[in-house]
Amino acid sequence: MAEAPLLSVEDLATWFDEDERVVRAVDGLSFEVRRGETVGIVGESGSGKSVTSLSVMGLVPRPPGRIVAGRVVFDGQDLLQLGDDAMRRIRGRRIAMVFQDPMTALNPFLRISTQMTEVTRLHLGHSRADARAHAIRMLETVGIPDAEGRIDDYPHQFSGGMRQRVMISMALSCRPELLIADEPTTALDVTIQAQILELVSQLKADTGTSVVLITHDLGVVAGMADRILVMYAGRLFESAPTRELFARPANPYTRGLLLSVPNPLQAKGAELYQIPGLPPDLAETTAGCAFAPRCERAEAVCRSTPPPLVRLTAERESRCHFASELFQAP
Amino acid sequence: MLRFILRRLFVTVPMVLVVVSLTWGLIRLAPGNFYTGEKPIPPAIEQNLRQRYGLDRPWYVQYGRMLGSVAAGDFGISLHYIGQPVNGILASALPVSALLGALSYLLALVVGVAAGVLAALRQNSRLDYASMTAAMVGISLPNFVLGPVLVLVFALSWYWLPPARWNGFGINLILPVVTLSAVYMAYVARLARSGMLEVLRSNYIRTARAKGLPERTVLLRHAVRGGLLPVVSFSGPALAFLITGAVVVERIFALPGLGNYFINANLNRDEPLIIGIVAFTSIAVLVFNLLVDVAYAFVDPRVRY
Amino acid sequence: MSQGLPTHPAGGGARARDAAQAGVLVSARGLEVHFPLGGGTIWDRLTGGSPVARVVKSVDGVSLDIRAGETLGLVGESGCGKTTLGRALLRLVEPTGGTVHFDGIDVTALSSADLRRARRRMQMIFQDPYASLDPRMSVGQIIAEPIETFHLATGAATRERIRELMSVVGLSERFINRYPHEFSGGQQQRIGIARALAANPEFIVADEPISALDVSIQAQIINLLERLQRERQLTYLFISHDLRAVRHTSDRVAVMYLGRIVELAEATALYDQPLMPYTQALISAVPVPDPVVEGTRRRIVLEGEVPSPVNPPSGCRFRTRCRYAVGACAEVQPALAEVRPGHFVACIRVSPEYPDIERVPAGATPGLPA
Amino acid sequence: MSGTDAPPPIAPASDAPAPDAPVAGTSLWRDARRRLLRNRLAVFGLVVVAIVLTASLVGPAIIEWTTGNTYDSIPADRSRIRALPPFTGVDGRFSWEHPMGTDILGRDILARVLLGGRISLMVGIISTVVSLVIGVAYGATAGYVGGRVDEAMMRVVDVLYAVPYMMIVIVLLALFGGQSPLGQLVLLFVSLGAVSWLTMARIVRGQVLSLKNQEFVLAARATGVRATRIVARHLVPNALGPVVVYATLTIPSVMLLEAFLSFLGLGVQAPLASWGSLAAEGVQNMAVFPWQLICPGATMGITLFSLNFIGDGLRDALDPQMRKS
Amino acid sequence: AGPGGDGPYFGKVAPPEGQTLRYISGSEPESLDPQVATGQPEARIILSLFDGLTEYAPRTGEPIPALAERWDVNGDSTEFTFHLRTNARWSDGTPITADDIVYSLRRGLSPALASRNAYLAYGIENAQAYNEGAVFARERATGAFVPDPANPRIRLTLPADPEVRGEVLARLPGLADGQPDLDFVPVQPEDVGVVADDAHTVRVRMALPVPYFLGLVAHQFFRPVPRQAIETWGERWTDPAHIVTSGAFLLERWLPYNEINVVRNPGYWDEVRLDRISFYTLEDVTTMLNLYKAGEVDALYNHTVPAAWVDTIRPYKDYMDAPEASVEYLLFNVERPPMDDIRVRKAFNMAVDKVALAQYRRTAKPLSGFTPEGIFPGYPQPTGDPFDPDRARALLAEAGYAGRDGAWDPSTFPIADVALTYNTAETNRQLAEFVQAQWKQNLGLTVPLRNLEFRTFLTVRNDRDYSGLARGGWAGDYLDPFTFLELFSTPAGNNGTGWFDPRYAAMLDAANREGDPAARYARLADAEAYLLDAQPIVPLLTMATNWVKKPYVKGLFANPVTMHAWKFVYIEHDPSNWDLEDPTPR
Ligand SMILES: Nc1ncnc2c1ncn2[C@@H]1O[C@H](COP(=O)(O)OP(=O)(O)OP(=O)(O)O)[C@@H](O)[C@H]1O
Ligand SMILES: Nc1ncnc2c1ncn2[C@@H]1O[C@H](COP(=O)(O)OP(=O)(O)OP(=O)(O)O)[C@@H](O)[C@H]1O
Ligand SMILES: [Mg+2]
Ligand SMILES: [Mg+2]
Repeated sequence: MAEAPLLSVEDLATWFDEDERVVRAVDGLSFEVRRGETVGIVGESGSGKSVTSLSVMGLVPRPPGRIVAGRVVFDGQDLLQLGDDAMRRIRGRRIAMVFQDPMTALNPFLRISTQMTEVTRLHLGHSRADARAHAIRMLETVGIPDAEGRIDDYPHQFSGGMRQRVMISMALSCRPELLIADEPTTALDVTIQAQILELVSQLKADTGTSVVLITHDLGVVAGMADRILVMYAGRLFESAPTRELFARPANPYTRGLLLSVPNPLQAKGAELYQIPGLPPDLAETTAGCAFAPRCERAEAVCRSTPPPLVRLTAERESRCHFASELFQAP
Repeated sequence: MLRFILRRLFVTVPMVLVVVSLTWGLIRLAPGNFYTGEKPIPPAIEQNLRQRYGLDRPWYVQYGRMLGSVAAGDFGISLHYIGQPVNGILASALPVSALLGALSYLLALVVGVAAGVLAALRQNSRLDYASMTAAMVGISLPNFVLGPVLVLVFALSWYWLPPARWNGFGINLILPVVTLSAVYMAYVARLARSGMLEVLRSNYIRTARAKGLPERTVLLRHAVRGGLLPVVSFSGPALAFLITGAVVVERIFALPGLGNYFINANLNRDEPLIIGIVAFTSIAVLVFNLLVDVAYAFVDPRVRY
Repeated sequence: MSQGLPTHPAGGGARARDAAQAGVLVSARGLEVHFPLGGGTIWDRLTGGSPVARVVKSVDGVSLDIRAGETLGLVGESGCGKTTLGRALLRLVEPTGGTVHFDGIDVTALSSADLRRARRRMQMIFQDPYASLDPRMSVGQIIAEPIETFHLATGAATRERIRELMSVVGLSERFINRYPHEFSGGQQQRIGIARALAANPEFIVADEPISALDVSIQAQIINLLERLQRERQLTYLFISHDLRAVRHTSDRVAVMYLGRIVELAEATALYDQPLMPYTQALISAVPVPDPVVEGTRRRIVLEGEVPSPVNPPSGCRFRTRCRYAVGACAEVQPALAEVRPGHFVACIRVSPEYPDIERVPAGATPGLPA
Repeated sequence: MSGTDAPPPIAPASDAPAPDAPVAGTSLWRDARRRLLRNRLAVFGLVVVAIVLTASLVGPAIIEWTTGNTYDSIPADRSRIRALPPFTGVDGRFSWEHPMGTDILGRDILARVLLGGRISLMVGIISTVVSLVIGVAYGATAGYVGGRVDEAMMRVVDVLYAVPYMMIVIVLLALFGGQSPLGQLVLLFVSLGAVSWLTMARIVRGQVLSLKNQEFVLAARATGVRATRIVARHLVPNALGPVVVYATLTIPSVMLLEAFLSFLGLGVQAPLASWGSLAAEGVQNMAVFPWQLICPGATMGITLFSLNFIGDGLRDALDPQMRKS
Repeated sequence: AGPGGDGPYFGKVAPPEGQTLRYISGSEPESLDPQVATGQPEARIILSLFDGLTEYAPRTGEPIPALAERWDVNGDSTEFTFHLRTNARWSDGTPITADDIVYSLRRGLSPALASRNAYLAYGIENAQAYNEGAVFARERATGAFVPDPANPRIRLTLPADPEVRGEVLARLPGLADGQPDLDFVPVQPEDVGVVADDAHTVRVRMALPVPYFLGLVAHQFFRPVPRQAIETWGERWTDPAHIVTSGAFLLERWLPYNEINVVRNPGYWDEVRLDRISFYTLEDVTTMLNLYKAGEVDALYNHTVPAAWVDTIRPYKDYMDAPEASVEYLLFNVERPPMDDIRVRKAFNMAVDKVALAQYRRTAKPLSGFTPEGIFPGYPQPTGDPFDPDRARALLAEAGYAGRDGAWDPSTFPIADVALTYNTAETNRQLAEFVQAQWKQNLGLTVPLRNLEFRTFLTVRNDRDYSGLARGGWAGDYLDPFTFLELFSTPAGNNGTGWFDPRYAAMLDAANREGDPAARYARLADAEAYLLDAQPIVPLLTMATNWVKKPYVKGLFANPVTMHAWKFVYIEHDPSNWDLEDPTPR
């Protein structure tokens, strides 16, 4: 705990205004990312993972979105208090982001070269030629064959895997201190996914960048993350070092998630474990635990009182009335 | 691409022939003749006229001659403007229409795009509402009303601008160009706004912002191309119409453009002139649409023909 | 034709199933689907634009039997032709070659009217549940559509049937007037399933029914599909690239690569002992939600990109990314051969002339531990 | 809920998960109506159009009953055959008799504008319907069938665009221009519909082309739905948004086209008038009797403005995805 | 007075620099070939470029000497001798001689040119025959031409087509049997009755007496054209680069639908005061007035001030108003019931208050005869029936449209069988609306109106394809009542009403043979009265010239033909002279 964390999100709340309601996409979220660390954020669709990362980047679309509370402290500075210009100097330079969908995240109208070089020319002051050379080098690093020949292609001439690699190389081209990768492999198939993940860990090893890896695939974080945050309904439900989380989930939701992954050793036809019910509507505020309606462990208290975030060990927290109990149980 | 262009140009040929033939048939069916006048002319003179212009020949001879003239690109001599070659008339009217149309289009583009983009950037702001209301008014206000109102104000009350007439490139063009482009300005503004809104919401704009690019770069380099694609596709029909269909404005401002000729040619049953203008406009329409498609392919690298 | 009864496209159930084909419901032979990429016209040849017409060989000579009542899993990389194959079996894309027999009837030869009637017996569940639902139709209308199309019920009976189907797939009938976008992905997929079931089909192509869904919902859909199969003796072609899910649902599994089937076996055999190098890589690449295994296991990371189906490599199509490739792989087009009973592989290195490729130790499936 | 940045108060505890409220609507159209009525601008537009419509239906009768003026009554008194400004009597003093003034023949402009409204609205609506029916059917067929059929059908549209419309109307009039008012009216709608569907067909075709490759269309085919039904139930409803907006844009151009057609002898016959012809006449005399332009022009402008609001509202309303909450 | 101020002038008053006139001449001219162009817009420009034997007097439109210094007319108006001035030259320097006159008339009448105005010269001996491609009959035996039985002074002409000719011959007494002995000789240009007696004397022989011929020769059709240019350039001889002219001005520039510039001809024999005229060719009346008000043009052509504007403009000194040789009337289709009944026709005529109509039109005078009122001094113009609604109703009742009480009952009238057809134009529409209102007020009948595009309308009217009434208007070709009365002198069909009475034609013929002008006028008036009594028309209005000019434009008058001899026009730069009487002679 000696070193101050690179990023610390405190009590973040990001809401979206819809017609007559407010969607609380992120609601009181706190976490830290240390230098050189990889933090995985998991949680089902709509749990607020992407909004969290957008909040950190200052890219929440507004309207309808607005950050109503909290602090995002990056290297000692509260990003939420920063002016537009100051924020712009951090974005892309010190914090870079890789977006969920490589098919749409690149501008289809501009050449790869244009999109790659504009970052370094802006942040590193590269000349046109330097920027181009740098971009080619970066593309080679991420394993684009014949980078020099293909840099002037348009995104649609690249396959999904290649586009995602372009995104990654673009994000890394200014050697950011923090890389936020929002579901970098969801749109790709397994063999390509394996390539990309390999690439990220390699780059991380080379540059010492901290990584926030957002996904809903538990398998992906298992091999990549040092620590995992589990989100549900805009809140942190559990946080633990990777191995511990898989070995001993201390939250019913985490348990459900882990269990519902098909087990290849099970005989065909054996019913899979399924979390009953549906994800919550974030515009409806419940008095108790957001997961209570779907939770097998739920009791009356869960429906009436919001569960506290229970600190279990120095490294572990869980938001559940029965966190300690679950933690003790095998 | 080249193949596409050539094929499209190739289709023009049969199309123009069909259009021209239909038009020719219609002119035959229409009552009256180019020489019909308030006082009926004596039959002998009518006979002389018919002979002189070959109207006494069998229809297929006349039709063949017309097709031949179209194929040769020489539309013959006007019947109403006695002795004047249609090609000469086209050559004199076309620059006027082209200049008028091009300027109007340019104005519509510049103002419309600016208004639309600004409105999109400041969605739901007062600027947005104001420009979109203006656009609605522009769409609801016919140009035969707008033109005279502008004249009344700028030419007859304040004596700032000449009320009408062609004088080459100059201040005479200001009022007609504004009148002609008003509706297009309005359309372009609406298209630009919705296109930009869509693009500004897209993921790649978010990426651009995530790179820390200044807002101006995001807008001008990343957003404008995609956001203005609807404007590009609108340009084909718009340009074609601006150049060939500006009749009302040409009349109000007494401009010697193609539209004026066309209306009168119809009323005068001036067959060679009608055929000439129709052939020309149908080619123009096809070519403009083609140009727009090509432009589209230039803006959007994904488009392949 | 009486309503509500299953009808056979060729005019009743009189046509006995061919004894030799006993148990085979769908059978494809040499199925090909090539999509033209434009070009190849006279003009092209004149200008030398491209010497031959360019086509995407999405499915290129696939022969396959699906037994009545089984689930055949179909896996493979994105773009290898799984969807196209599934659609070609239902003749939703016109095959450019080969035949498909459904219950003894040559589907590829049916007239369009007969084909429409035959569709009652074979239905499809789509990859993207949202895109496959008409955004301007309510759930009730969507589910009613096949019922009305095949006159399976009228008036109040239709409504009754819709309610029943909705409850079968676990949708509250209160939702009957809602529009697709008001549902979560899992619910949308249930609507798609209800629609497929509405016609009382015998065969369903489930095209990645879970890929677009959330982990917690995937399990629900898999359970639903399995339950329906048990209750209604359905036959599935289960397409997915999620090998874990396929392992769970399928009796047999076919692996596709670039338009061809490269391996086909009982699920257990395939996962335990993948023979084809590609299958091995695929299985090894599946991330495991277990940091211990993930930390230690040997993952076969393939080099390079999937080649384009427009210009597939000669010989074995996988050879460009295969670490066992030898010279002969570029020349011979490996046929699907029965290497072990019920285990078919298209790879010359697995066949007897060549030494066996590195064998995966039995019992230690690299990618899919418990 | 409060619009401030402060978090709203947490709702009281409730054990049961929020029940899904059953939805009342059952069809796209019924839903659309409900949604349309929630759109303030569209409702404003509807109200204005309703007022204008009612006024043009009953207004002329009321005017005749109260003042004796009709749209074609030229005063018998020679001194009254002249243009009076709004609210002015012959003596030049304030008078209620002609709220919009008179034209040069001494006719009441209000009565003429209201009667013109009947014609213009009818022309606008009927020919828009014609263009919708033909344009949508044609465009949808071309787009869905595709290939050579599409190519050919679209070339037909191109040809019709290019053939001089004026000649077509002149010939139509010559061939069928009987004198029966009903026949004239039919001919008018045929002539207006004949052009207005062209652009509509293009728009619909474009929409259908992009829609027909969507999965839900494939899904319908997989279900075994007939092509006609796919077009009617799946493609057309999904193309409605742009169609509706374009249709509202068609109305002004059709009204103006009608004014042009009356120049050729088609359209309403004097002394009847339409907004288009009234405005065209007003323009000529704008410098001397501005009210002759302003009154019909403003009525027409406000109506078209409102129609645009309705159009935009309808587009949103016809899209279930726009529905919030 | 400043722009838009309340001075005595309308709009901006700023004389152009120097002697330049900017004049709006109407539609784009069809042609600048005097013999081919038919309309007034063309005529106005042609008048500046080509001199006639006579010219229109600036104030009255009467013929004054031009190329012809003087002329002689024989007693019965069958021979006109013109004595040409010797100092007139073409713009290329060649003198204008009698041969040019002869050439031009022959050209104008040649079938190949197919001039639509050729009929104007039909009074000249053999002119019509030549124009129609007819033949003379010559006795083979004697070589003598067969004279016209109706007019033995001239030769008989027959149609060229043998079949038609046979029919005509069969009807001619005394010739039917002699046919085999006849040769048929085509009429040659030389046969046309125009002879050059010497280089400067032209004699024109008429087939019949044509007392109005002098008024006619100022018409553009009779203005000589340059043989040298026409033979070199053919159809394109009127291009600015090729054209050779004879008038006070030279063609400088021709920008279609925009303007035509003419500049002073330095070689012209007479004094010319303007340096240049810009004829602006445009059609939209509002645009013209806008240009005028903004001071961009100096004068407009006739009928350019719409009724609505008249009250506003009339108080200004710009307004030019005078009766014009032009009438508006309605035609009955007398072939279709109920208009085949003269009582019905008379009733419809009597039920229109033409005074009120003229008052609303503001620029016109009520018309009760058919020839324009106040144009022909000394013409004893007859008047038709006066406005009398009671009598009109009685007539209708008499015609059988009566209720049980014997009084007029509108419901018995077959109103569905009548309509008032007119060609689209703002003024026509208002006129139709007004007349309709009159019938409604006075007869209780609402006659439907029907407007048609110009050429469709003309076809419908000429083919008598209408029921009830159609609009008509006629501007005289020359200043003589005959140009109006002649309209109904041709056999059924051509005049649009279907009414034709040989007696009427004979009356006109007889009038024209009358040597004494006063007696001739009296006979013409008798014919007119006869026409009015038959009531194939409803006379409505005598038109007024109705245009505007700036005060600094002098020498431009509201003459009854609205034809201006441009050489008299000039710009007065001294404002103090603006309001003074125009010093231009005659
Ligand atoms: N622009 C927006 N407007 C309104 N609501 C939004 C917007 N963006 C996100 N939300 C809402 O915020 C909530 C959280 O969304 P978020 O995208 O963060 O989820 P996620 O965890 O990233 O899910 P996924 O795994 O599907 O990407 C969702 O309920 C979503 O509806
Ligand atoms: N209509 C079409 N026209 C042209 N090419 C097509 C068409 N449909 C599919 N393809 C091509 O055929 C190949 C196989 O596509 P298919 O959709 O069958 O793959 P898939 O295995 O289902 O992929 P995914 O896992 O992404 O769904 C791809 O290269 C695709 O681009
Ligand atoms: Mg996300
Ligand atoms: Mg697929």
